[in-house]
Amino acid sequence: MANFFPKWTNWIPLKVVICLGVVGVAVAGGITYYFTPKYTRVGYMPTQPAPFSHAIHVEQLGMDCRYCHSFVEVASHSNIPTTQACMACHTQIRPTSPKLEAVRESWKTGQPVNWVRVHKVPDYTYFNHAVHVNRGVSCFSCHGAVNEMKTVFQDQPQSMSWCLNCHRAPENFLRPPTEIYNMKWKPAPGESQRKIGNEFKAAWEVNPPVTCGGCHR
Amino acid sequence: MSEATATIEEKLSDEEKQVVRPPLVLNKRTMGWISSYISSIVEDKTPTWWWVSMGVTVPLTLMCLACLAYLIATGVGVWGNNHPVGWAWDITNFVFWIGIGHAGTLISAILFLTRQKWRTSINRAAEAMTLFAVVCAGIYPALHVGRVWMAWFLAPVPNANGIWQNFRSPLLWDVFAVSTYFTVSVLFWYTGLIPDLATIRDRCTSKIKKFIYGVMALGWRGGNRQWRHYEKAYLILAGLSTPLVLSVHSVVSFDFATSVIPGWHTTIFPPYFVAGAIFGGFAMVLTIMIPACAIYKPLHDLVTINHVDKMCKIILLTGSIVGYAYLMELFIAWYGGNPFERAAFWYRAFGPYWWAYAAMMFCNVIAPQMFWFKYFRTNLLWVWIIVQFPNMGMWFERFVIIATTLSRDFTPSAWGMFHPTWVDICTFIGTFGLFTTLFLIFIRFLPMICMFEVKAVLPEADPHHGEAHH
Amino acid sequence: MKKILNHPPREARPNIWRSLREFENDPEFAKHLEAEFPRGADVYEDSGLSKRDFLKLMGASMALAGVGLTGCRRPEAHLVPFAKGVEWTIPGKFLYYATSMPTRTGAIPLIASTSDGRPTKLEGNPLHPFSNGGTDSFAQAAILDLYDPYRAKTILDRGKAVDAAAFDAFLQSVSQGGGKGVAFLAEKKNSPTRDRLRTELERNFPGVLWAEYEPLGDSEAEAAAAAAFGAGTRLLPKFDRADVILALDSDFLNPIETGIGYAAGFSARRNPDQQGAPMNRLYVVENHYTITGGMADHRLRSKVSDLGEFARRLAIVIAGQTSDPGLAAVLGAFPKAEAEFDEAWITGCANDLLANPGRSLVLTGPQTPAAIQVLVHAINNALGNLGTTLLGVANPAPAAATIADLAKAMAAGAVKTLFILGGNPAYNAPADLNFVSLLAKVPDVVKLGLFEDETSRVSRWHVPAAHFLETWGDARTYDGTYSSVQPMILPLWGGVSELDILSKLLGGAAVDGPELVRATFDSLAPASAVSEAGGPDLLWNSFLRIGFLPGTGFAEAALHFSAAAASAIAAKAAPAAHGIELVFLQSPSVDDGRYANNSWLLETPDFVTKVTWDNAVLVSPATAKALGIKANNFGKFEEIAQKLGNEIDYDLVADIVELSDGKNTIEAAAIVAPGHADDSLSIALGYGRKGVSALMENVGFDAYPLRSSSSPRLSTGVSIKVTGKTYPLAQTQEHRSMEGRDLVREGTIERYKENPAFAQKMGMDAHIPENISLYTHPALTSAEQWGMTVDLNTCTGCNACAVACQAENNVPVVGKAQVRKNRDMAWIRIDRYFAGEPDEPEMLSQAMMCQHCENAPCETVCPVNATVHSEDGLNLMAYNRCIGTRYCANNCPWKVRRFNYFDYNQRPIDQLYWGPLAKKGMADSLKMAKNPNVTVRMRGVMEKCTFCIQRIEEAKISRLVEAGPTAKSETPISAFKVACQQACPNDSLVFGDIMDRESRVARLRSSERGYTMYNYLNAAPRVTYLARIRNPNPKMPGADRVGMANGAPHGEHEAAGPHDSQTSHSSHEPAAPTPAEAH
Amino acid sequence: MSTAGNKSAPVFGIAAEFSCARDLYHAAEKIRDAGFRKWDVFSPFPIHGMDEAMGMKRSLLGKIVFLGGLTGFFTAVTLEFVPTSFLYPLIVAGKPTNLFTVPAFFPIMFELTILISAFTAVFGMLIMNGLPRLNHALFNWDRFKKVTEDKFFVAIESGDPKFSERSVRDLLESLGGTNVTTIHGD
Repeated sequence: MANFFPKWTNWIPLKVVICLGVVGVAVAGGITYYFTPKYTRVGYMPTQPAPFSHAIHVEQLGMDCRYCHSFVEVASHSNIPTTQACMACHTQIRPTSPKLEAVRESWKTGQPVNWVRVHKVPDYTYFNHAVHVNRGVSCFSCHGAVNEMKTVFQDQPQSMSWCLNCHRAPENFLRPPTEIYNMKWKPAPGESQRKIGNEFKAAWEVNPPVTCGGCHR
Repeated sequence: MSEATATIEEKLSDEEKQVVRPPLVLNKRTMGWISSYISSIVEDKTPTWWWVSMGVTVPLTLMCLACLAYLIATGVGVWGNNHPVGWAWDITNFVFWIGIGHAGTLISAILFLTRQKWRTSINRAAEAMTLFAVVCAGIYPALHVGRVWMAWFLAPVPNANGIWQNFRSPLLWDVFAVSTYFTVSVLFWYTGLIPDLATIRDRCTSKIKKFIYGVMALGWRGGNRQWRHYEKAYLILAGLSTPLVLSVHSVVSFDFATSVIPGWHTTIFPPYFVAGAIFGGFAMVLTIMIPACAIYKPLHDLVTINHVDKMCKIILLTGSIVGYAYLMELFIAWYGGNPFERAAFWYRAFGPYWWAYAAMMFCNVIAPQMFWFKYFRTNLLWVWIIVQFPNMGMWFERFVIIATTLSRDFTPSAWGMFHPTWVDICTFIGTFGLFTTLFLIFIRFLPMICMFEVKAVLPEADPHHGEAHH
Repeated sequence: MKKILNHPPREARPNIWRSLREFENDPEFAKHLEAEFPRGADVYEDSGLSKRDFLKLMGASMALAGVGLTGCRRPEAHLVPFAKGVEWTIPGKFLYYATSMPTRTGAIPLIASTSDGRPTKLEGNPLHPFSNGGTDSFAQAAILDLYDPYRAKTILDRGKAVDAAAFDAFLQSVSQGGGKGVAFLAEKKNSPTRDRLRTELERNFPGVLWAEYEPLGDSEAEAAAAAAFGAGTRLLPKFDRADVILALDSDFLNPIETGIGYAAGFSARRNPDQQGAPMNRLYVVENHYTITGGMADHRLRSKVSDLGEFARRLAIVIAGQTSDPGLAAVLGAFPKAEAEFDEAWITGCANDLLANPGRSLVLTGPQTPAAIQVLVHAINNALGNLGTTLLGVANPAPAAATIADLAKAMAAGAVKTLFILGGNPAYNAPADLNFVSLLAKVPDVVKLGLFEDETSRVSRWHVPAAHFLETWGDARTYDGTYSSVQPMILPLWGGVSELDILSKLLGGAAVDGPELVRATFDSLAPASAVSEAGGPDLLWNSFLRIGFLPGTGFAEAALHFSAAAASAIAAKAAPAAHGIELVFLQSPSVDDGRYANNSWLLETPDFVTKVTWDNAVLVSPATAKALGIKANNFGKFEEIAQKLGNEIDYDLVADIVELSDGKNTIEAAAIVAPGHADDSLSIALGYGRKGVSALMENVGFDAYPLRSSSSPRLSTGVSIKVTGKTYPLAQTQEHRSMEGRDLVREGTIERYKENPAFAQKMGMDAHIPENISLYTHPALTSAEQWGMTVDLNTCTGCNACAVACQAENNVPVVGKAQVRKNRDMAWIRIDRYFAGEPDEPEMLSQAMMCQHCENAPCETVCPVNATVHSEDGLNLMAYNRCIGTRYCANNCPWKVRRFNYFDYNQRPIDQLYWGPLAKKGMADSLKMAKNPNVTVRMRGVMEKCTFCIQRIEEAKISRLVEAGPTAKSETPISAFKVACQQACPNDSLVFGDIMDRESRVARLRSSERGYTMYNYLNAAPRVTYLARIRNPNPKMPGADRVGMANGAPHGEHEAAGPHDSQTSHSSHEPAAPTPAEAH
Repeated sequence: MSTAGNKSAPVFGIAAEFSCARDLYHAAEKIRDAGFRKWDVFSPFPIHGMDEAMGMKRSLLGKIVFLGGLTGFFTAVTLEFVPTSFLYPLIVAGKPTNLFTVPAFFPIMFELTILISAFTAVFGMLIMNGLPRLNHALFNWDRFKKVTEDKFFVAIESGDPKFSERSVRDLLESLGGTNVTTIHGD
């Protein structure tokens, strides 16, 4: 009587092992790439009720971040500009542009322009804008080149490990206090960010918290 | 029963009478008989009693699962745990089950290393018991946490939060110890099964069985070139499992021993937990094997009174070790002169939980003393009754250590009692359902006695067998 | 789960928050927020209400402020920020306003922190001359009352909801009716504006009857003072000048009885290290343990009905020595009664008082019968205390009729329209008045109140009242300092203030702003102050900014004791009472019943019994035995355990007893209270209210039915019988004894003088070797190192810190059933122990919170690093990392960690066991009460005291912001207080940087009185306790037992054991076993 | 002249059946002395001393497992020290984050050592035994089923240099083997 299992079954174990190996690697790789904020958050670009372009306002018109985000230097919360802030100019400039419909509507009714939120840290995380911008961390470091964004999108993962990168080595990000809101700033030729950063770090006694209490309360 | 209770001598043939030691297999059973009888348990059509018992145990299992679902959906509050008593029945039952598991590994590993041939007829079932007990045990640490869905935080994997585990925490040691223990036990058990699976493969007729057992047997051929590696591997596994089983319960005891709480903070815990585990585990083996043999009477030729007798002796020994530990705890607490330690043990014995302590003392220290008498070691009915005490007593021991200690530790203002809820109770009962269900499935579909090892201890297995006569 | 904030519905009314409010009213609002802040992935970590919702509300409102800024400029001079001048709300930044909370004896000056237009926390006003920044638990819990979803929301006319116009029409008709048959029943308030409107009203409408009623008021005290010193005299004790104090049934140290600031100066004199003045000595005579009794150096248990006789015998000794005619006269008039007293005690005490003429002080409780009070005034007079330790001030407030007078008028049918401005007479009026039936006789009853309560049900009109945080007003603190009451938010549910009603009755137009108060202010402001400030407006601004008008305290009035008038009253002293008496107490949780819906207070344990959610009859152990009242009915096991010599720490199951005064009968649970006087029962008022809110159902027992207008303090000759029924009580602390563990350490002042460090070497610490570590600990690198000290010498155990912590840290309420299961969540608790003889125990309180150990046992056992140490020495708790193994709590020797066994913030406390079927989410208004800077925890995570890390971080951040691009160390970190410290009326809790040598905490930490608990564990706690020092009078009986809670000094050289009998409350109780016991 | 399997298929070898362990043992000694290499004996249970009888050296498995154990140990060391001392050193209960925290790390080192060793032992054994292998020429021979019950077999493979059908048959028969059969593959 012949074998119950045909000859080719002898190869199955080997094939299974190889398969598992491949799948395992694929899954691990997939998770590390697709399931981390690097992928899930970066690049999030919702359409806003009014097509506000930072590119035009900052790049072309050279407006300062603080004109609209007026409380960023004093408050934990970098405020969304008020409709009034928009209308301060747009009553004269392009008062009829269809792009501004939503803003004019809100101006009339008193209902807010409900901008879509782009950047969000979890509710148990207490991020404070004021302390960062006042101690040499630029908007750029967390929000990227907003000045070039026609529509705002998330540029950095803003995950905990990402925060820690800076909190552990702030010298890689610290800037001259005058350049905080200068999205184009680069260390002068010959200067290196690390060198400048270390000077500021020493001079200002920058040692950001890396224990839980710094952000979680 | 009657057959079993008859003394060994009556059963011995003349030839056997010349042998110094009583034989491990009675009635001159042949290899063929062994294979065919043990396999028949798997091959014959499902007996009614099996369905009946499943009819009882499966609903219990479902009840357990229902309770756990309710627990996860609602919160740990559905248990009786409270502020002084953060751990109660959950960890008690965890330690209880994990302890039971240990006897299996011990029988298969340590007795193997010490060349105790009599283990062969019970190690398979004992190992199975280990696995199922660890399954039941695993439920508790896994689900006692407040946020089960976050339990993956325990796994040291790189993550976007850049935060890691605290490897100094005994709980994390537990995670590694218990999972290692389970994995190694599975490997050990399955390795032991391979040749027997081959036997069934070669006997069975239906295509499905041929396929399933064929795959499970991995194409075992029983060639000596396989046996030599196989034996080596088995020996190594035994060698690994022995320190493992000792470490696992030591680590479990570290949960308490490394804390600062009076009544927990003691160096005596590891040895005494291990002794207790063996104690309770053997009791559970007997609790299961005696009915099994009662159902499959011929098994008495394999699991002989001789085995039972030996196991009772071990229970007596470990029970006394545990008893010694209890007294030593009290002595050290007094001798150490630390008022907190003194109070802790005083309250254990005479505090609001005096009844639990009394139950523990009676079940674990007093009751096993019966085994000094051969009559109680060899009368299966008595044995079965007596071993129920260690089963209960070991549960009470863990309850006393965990709940009593926490209910009264350092700060009297925070003292409080623990009262179990119906969820506590149903979950615990349910785990017995789960345990038994798994065990029933095991004896129905797998050889519950290690055939090839039993054959190997038959006289004719010796390559020089009978040569003396030639 | 992200929660969307909807403002509770309310009819729109133009006001300063126009845009924001209309926007909130808008159902669209939810969608707006939803869209602007989409649900996050952090569903699990995010616990219940997210702190952000409010930043969001604010962010959104800022987004709206486009309208806000132009559409409603802030109306002229309204809310003027205190201290940190912020011109306009800034996202996520607190604004602080000065206001005050009116109380029956005065007012509690407060600073309200408002976040984005909603008050979230009240703290004492440290600038105020009278209160020195203290608060009590009621003030701390007021926030919850403001946002209580059960508050009345609509005006009801005969039960039908009507709009404001209808009520205004009614008011008009009344004022046109010329005030015929109009009467008012108001709560006691020291509001000049109300008094001004009232006098106007009485002028315009002659015949208006103005009555005031306070169930727990001090009418007796007023009567006595009026008789002894002339009408309108208010007595102002000066504890800082008193060396010897005798309190007769007076809980003067308890801020909820006497008001914040009353006992200021006592704690300063309690400090054994003070230079110059000696430490004061306190004698207390009382029937039940009060926190004042707990502080006493000598305490005498006595029936309240025997107090008169006690005072008389005391007076005899004093009169004999001083031969003061006034005292002799009053004494002559004062009837003799029979009572057993330890004469040695009386003479010892009297001699001590006599030895300190002009530096002693004898006090009585506010409700002590006037007859006794005048006698005590005579004693003070004889001791020369008048004008030295006891000052008199003239209170110009017009006198008011009593509720009895009103009742007479109502009975006579003279009252056609009755305005009940606050209060709840249908529930708490004296039983003998049958007030409910009287109300039926009045056609138009207008009830103004926060809740639709018992009185509303029998009134034609119910008008929702505005909370004091919602309306303009003013108040005088006990010393008369004129203080402001400012609205922090617009009435959430359109509440009306009593001032509105009065001014409308006067025909005035509806006032939205401070006009009425401003008018009073202008009349009160001293010309000098006005010119100094540079004009009334500027003075008004500074008045609002600092919250009070300096120099407006009552004018001091010299006290001339008039023996004749006093004797007349003294002669009316109640005759000697026999049998069992029932004493009516103020509840530390619900006051007279007004806070019966405040779950924070309901869950705050009673100082002494540690019972939450219920009141109970207190019985002395001896009387309990005599009456057959069981200490606990828990069950068989427990009885056997007791036989084995164990104290009860099973959940309490109390006997229900039936109390009757012949006319009325009540049932109540009875518990055995150590230190209670025999043949005397005590019960707190204010419980047992029905049909008002789900929260009030089945909470406690109503004792008002036994209370008569003639004798507010007690009812003599009540009959009591055990019904055989039982009642479960929820205690936060079941165990009473310290078990000889030297947790609270105390000694006499002599012992302290000869060995200042005695507390550091007590019990076990006397002989254990120094702690040494096997390894070097990692350095805590931060410049600041936080620590706290708790002064057990001044901590009375008044609970203010506990409630403050609950308000500051979003600590959830778990409900009676869970408290019974020992699952209360309090981050700071007051441990209360009894020591000494079972029937004459000593009471010890100890504030207990996370000790922030440098080598914290909890940290090492957490498998996921959820609790670790910060570089500035905090024991951190990362909720979002916690998986809830509870191992940390098990390993905490202080048992201060709290586990969320259920989703307390998401599920109603009566549906906790329903799992997913329970209603999810909390009332929107309650979300507004949450502190936006503290994560609201979800189920399954551990939590504990964080040393208010949100305040620490706030301080550190603002310092960095200030420093900007300069060296951090050059900018000092601004001073701040943690919530419990801020709330403490006695300044017992001190928090700060222990590395800063100058800081108070550093100095106290190094004080020789300081000790840490469980030393041998080498956990190195950051909380240091300062030992309790007692000042016994060696000539007093039992003086040798004072200050011996840890056993006699020789006890220092042995571990717990032999002297346990002293430290256990019940004689048959082993603490730690002696060898013999152990085997 | 009995055969098993597919006659057209190449010959796997020649097998004989023995009734008891003793005969098999002696047969093995003879075959060993006859100098065969590619052959094996089959039995329902491991026979004591058969390795010597067949002239085989000790199994290498032990040494392999030792390597496995080392791997496990060092995995644990890395797993524990890298996060604790380098990636994210946190202050936990005032305990050091340097080498001196090692006592707390022993348990996990131990467990992982055991775990990896066990895996190496089992999978090492399977690989050295060429298992799992579900199809084998011997399974073509029906009598061979008895090997897992109570019969003993010898099989000399055609791959052996000294293999010749006749001589092997004679040898096996001379050793007392019954049912000597030529096994073909399938």
